[in-house]
Amino acid sequence: MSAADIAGAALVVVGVLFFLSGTLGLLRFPDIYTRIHALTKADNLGLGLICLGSAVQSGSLLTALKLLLVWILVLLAAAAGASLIAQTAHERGIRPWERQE
Amino acid sequence: MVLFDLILGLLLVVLVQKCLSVTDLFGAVISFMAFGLLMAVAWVRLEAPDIALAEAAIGSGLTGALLFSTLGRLPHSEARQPIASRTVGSGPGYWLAAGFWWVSIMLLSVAFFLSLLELQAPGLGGYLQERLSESGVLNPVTAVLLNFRSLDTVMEIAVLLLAVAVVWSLGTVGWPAKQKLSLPLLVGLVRLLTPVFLLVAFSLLWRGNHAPGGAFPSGAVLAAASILLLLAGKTIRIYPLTMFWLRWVLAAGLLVFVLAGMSLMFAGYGFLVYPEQWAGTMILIIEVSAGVSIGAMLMALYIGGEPDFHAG
Amino acid sequence: MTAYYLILAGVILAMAFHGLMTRANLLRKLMALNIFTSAVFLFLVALARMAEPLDPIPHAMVLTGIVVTVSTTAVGLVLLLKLYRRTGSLTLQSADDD
Amino acid sequence: MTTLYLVLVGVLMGNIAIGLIRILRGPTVADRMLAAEFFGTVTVAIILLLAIAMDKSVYYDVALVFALLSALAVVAFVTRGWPDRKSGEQEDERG
Repeated sequence: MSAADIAGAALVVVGVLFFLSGTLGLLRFPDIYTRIHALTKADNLGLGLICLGSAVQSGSLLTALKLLLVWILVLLAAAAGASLIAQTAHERGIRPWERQE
Repeated sequence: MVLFDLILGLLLVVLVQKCLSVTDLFGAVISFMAFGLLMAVAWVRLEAPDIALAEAAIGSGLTGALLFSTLGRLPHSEARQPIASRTVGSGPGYWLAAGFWWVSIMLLSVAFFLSLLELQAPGLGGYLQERLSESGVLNPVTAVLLNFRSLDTVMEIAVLLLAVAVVWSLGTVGWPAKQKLSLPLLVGLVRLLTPVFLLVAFSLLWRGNHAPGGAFPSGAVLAAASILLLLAGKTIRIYPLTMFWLRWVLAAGLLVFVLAGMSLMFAGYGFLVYPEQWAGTMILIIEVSAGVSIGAMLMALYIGGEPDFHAG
Repeated sequence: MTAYYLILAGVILAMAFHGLMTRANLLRKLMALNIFTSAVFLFLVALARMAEPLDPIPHAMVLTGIVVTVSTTAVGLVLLLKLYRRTGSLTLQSADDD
Repeated sequence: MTTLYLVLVGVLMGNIAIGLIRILRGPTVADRMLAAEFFGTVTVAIILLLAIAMDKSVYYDVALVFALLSALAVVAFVTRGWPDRKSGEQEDERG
């Protein structure tokens, strides 16, 4: 087991932790807008770390580039998707959550 | 690994259950799409990368777009209609029949499995490995699809073309016109993604002969790119040439395949029996035309009717 | 392990068949049909993995099957929309059946 | 090492199970779609981890196609699948 393997594994573990926190937000946050907020941050960072971890382990430049492309694509899709969902939700009159005393 | 299999199986079963019984149609469609995603994970687990690629393109993308577009054309009340209560029948006779089917299907699969244990079927993998060098390609699945059992693939493309013919015979739809969307972001996203789609489609096509990929996933990615363009409100401007050329592109896959087969027959080889030195080239030509054609056919199926350029 | 996937395919097949037969809504029936074919594919691919070495022929069969399924689904959806426009309903039951 | 990755894949599958709750509960259509989009991302992650665990680089391409097509479903939903405003979600529309 080389140093690259261990570093890669550590990155992947941290990435999975980010995914967990995103899911927690998806489950616990009160409305669509806060859920989008939690999910987009956690997802993208989590997947980025997993891609980075895989790239470190693969040790091949081509694979690393491919993984970078995967990450950028998911980043684009998730960011644009989240923004589109939020925008349309707002237009359709779903109100943001407010703390009710 | 066992834990992973257990969770995967459980999730699949729960999603099927939800898809078939959750009360609103929208929830059912979302569950169905999630089922497709997890099926792709199952294909990866079962070491079937070719199928995983196809499922990734179809299960998560095209079928979802098809279902959403259908849902969007139904009024909301229909999509929300409680369905669980509206089954075909109920009462003891119904449950007896349902129970009978359940038990018999389960028994059949168990019996089939037990008989397989007896047989210890070796499969044709070894035989295929031996003959792979004759096929002109290096990926065994492509070898089966386009050489050893290419007749099946001709039929598959014919079925797809037939489906387009059936859909067109049911009426015309206006060519989706430019839409007034207040989503400039969408246009930007699509503009950014289209070249990547084309690149991936091309690379899948090219790799088909030595690695998983090939005409079908490539065609699906092409279709996805054009559907994305349509959804973003961008009309693909091919107007003066349109119908004439569109028909030719749709038929190209089948035509090239059949022509290749016939010319081989006249050259004395037999229908789609490639001479060894030509096999690689012929497969490449067939694959490129089939890929483009499949993309066009899937797109035509999505539009859901013969395009009428005057109505759009 | 493969036995597990074979049985899983059996369970999903039975569930999908049940749905196909009992749901009145045609869109639901179409999804059930799709799940049904997925179960059959799962069965074939699990079988292919039992063989030693891995048998790629069922993989090719399943790829063909996926294409046919997509065509069927698309045609089904267009028919469903036609039916809906004509009758205002997504089921095949006539009003006096209910 | 492989065991570690398989455990992590198990954790990610657990994430999907939790996301499923959000899909089933809603309450709005947008929540469900968001959860479905999340499913797509997690699936990409799972396939990447399986690719390392099984030591097969082919699956990176599967992840790539997945990443591309996850955009399509969301765009189809936003432009076509979103139901009408009038009859929309009563549960969450306080207004």
